[in-house]
Amino acid sequence: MRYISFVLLLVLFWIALSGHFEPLLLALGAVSVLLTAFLSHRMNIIDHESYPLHLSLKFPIYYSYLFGEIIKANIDVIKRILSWEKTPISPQMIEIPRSQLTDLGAVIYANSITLTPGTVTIKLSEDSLTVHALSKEVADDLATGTMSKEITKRVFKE
Amino acid sequence: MIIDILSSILLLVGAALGIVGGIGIHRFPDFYTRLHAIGITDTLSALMILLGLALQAGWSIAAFKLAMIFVFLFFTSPTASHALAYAAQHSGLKPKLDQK
Amino acid sequence: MKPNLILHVIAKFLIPLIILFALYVQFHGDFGPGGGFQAGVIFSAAIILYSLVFGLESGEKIIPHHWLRILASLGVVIYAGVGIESLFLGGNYLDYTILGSNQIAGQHLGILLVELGVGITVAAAMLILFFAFAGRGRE
Amino acid sequence: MYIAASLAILVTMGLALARALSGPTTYDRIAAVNMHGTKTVLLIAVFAFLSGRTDVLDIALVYALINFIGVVAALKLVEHGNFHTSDNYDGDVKEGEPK
Repeated sequence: MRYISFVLLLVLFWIALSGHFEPLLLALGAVSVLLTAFLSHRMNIIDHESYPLHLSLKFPIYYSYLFGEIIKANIDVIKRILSWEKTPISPQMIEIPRSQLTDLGAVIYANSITLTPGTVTIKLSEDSLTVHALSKEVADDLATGTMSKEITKRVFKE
Repeated sequence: MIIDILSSILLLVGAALGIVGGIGIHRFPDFYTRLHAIGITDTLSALMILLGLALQAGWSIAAFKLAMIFVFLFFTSPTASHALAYAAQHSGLKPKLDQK
Repeated sequence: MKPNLILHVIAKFLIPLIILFALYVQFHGDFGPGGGFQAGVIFSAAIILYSLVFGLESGEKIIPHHWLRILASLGVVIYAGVGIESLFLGGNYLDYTILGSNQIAGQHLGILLVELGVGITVAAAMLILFFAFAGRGRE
Repeated sequence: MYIAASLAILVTMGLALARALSGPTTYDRIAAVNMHGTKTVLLIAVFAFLSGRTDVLDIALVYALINFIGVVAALKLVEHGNFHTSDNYDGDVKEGEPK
């Protein structure tokens, strides 16, 4: 089942890239998709983490939220860079609970933290994340765990 | 016409944000804080430039390719930042923290 | 616990797309920038990323070393074979126009095959080079 | 407008290059090169529209991928000094193992 949807995804990717529908190119596309699927199978990299297709409809909901956060965080960091006096930063190193049960959830959480400027995930371990934050406000905001709750609510909850 | 103006604004603001990020990596005091400045150029600046171009492209293969570029940047840039920060911390590079 | 879980998940997501993209570049050489050489490099880059993230031993197992050598020579054979085929058909060396029923079809077929040869050789040679470099000093 | 955007991107690339040259740590340099690469991707994308040849976008796509692989490779080299030391310190490899 997972392989069927994976191959379908590859076919869509090929058609969208190519945009040619001559028989020769379609045949070459089929060969390419099969070769890719074979090599991926050999590498053993098709699983619920790399292509979480059962969640694919939920990602747009989460990422629309994340975009808002990214824009807010960007404006904050831009203000700090362009401020006239000495850059008003107060770097913090904080540890926050991982609070995501699955590995995939933890990766999404860590990458979301890194994507919002002002915070960078330094280390992802079994029960906590080490985060470097640009300012105390950002660090406090992160420690409330709002983002993790949003991930659980928007992606993993049934 | 409106689309042209909108895409010009997006392009120019995006490119300007890139310069802000470039200033940031020179103003911030240490490696870890510079990563935040790089974050600006990787996220909002790239998003605005690609969106501005996509408006010009309309519904075409070019727009799909721009979207793919964005998806790749969206997944690889935080991963690269994280890998950098992890490697730096692992090698013993200490961040300059605020002592208050 | 793996220390680079994020890298693992993202690499698992990216590698199939890189491989498919390499094959797309391989077969669309006559429509846009691309062709055998670039495709070979992108393809080997996917395997190199895999080796970097999951360990060199795992990477070497994907395409066994003797296969890489065979593939590297096979590409040259395809390239030269197309040239000699056109010689046999009464044209010049690598004269594509003679391969098909008409000039255009012949050119398409010839370019496709030659590019395929180049792509296979470049990908295999790149991987042989990478594994030779990366394996230095290993006990 | 494309030209103005290209120039701004070029300025950013220059700033990133200055950081890459001045360091001070190796990680600063790699991060600056990574940023330089991201900007190159955007520059190629803008150039594709400037010249009206949208098939050039393929190159931008390739550059985005190669840039990432380059950073991973450079980090691995800086961290271990070679490519064959495994990152799995506890030897816990399950997924990703070839069959």
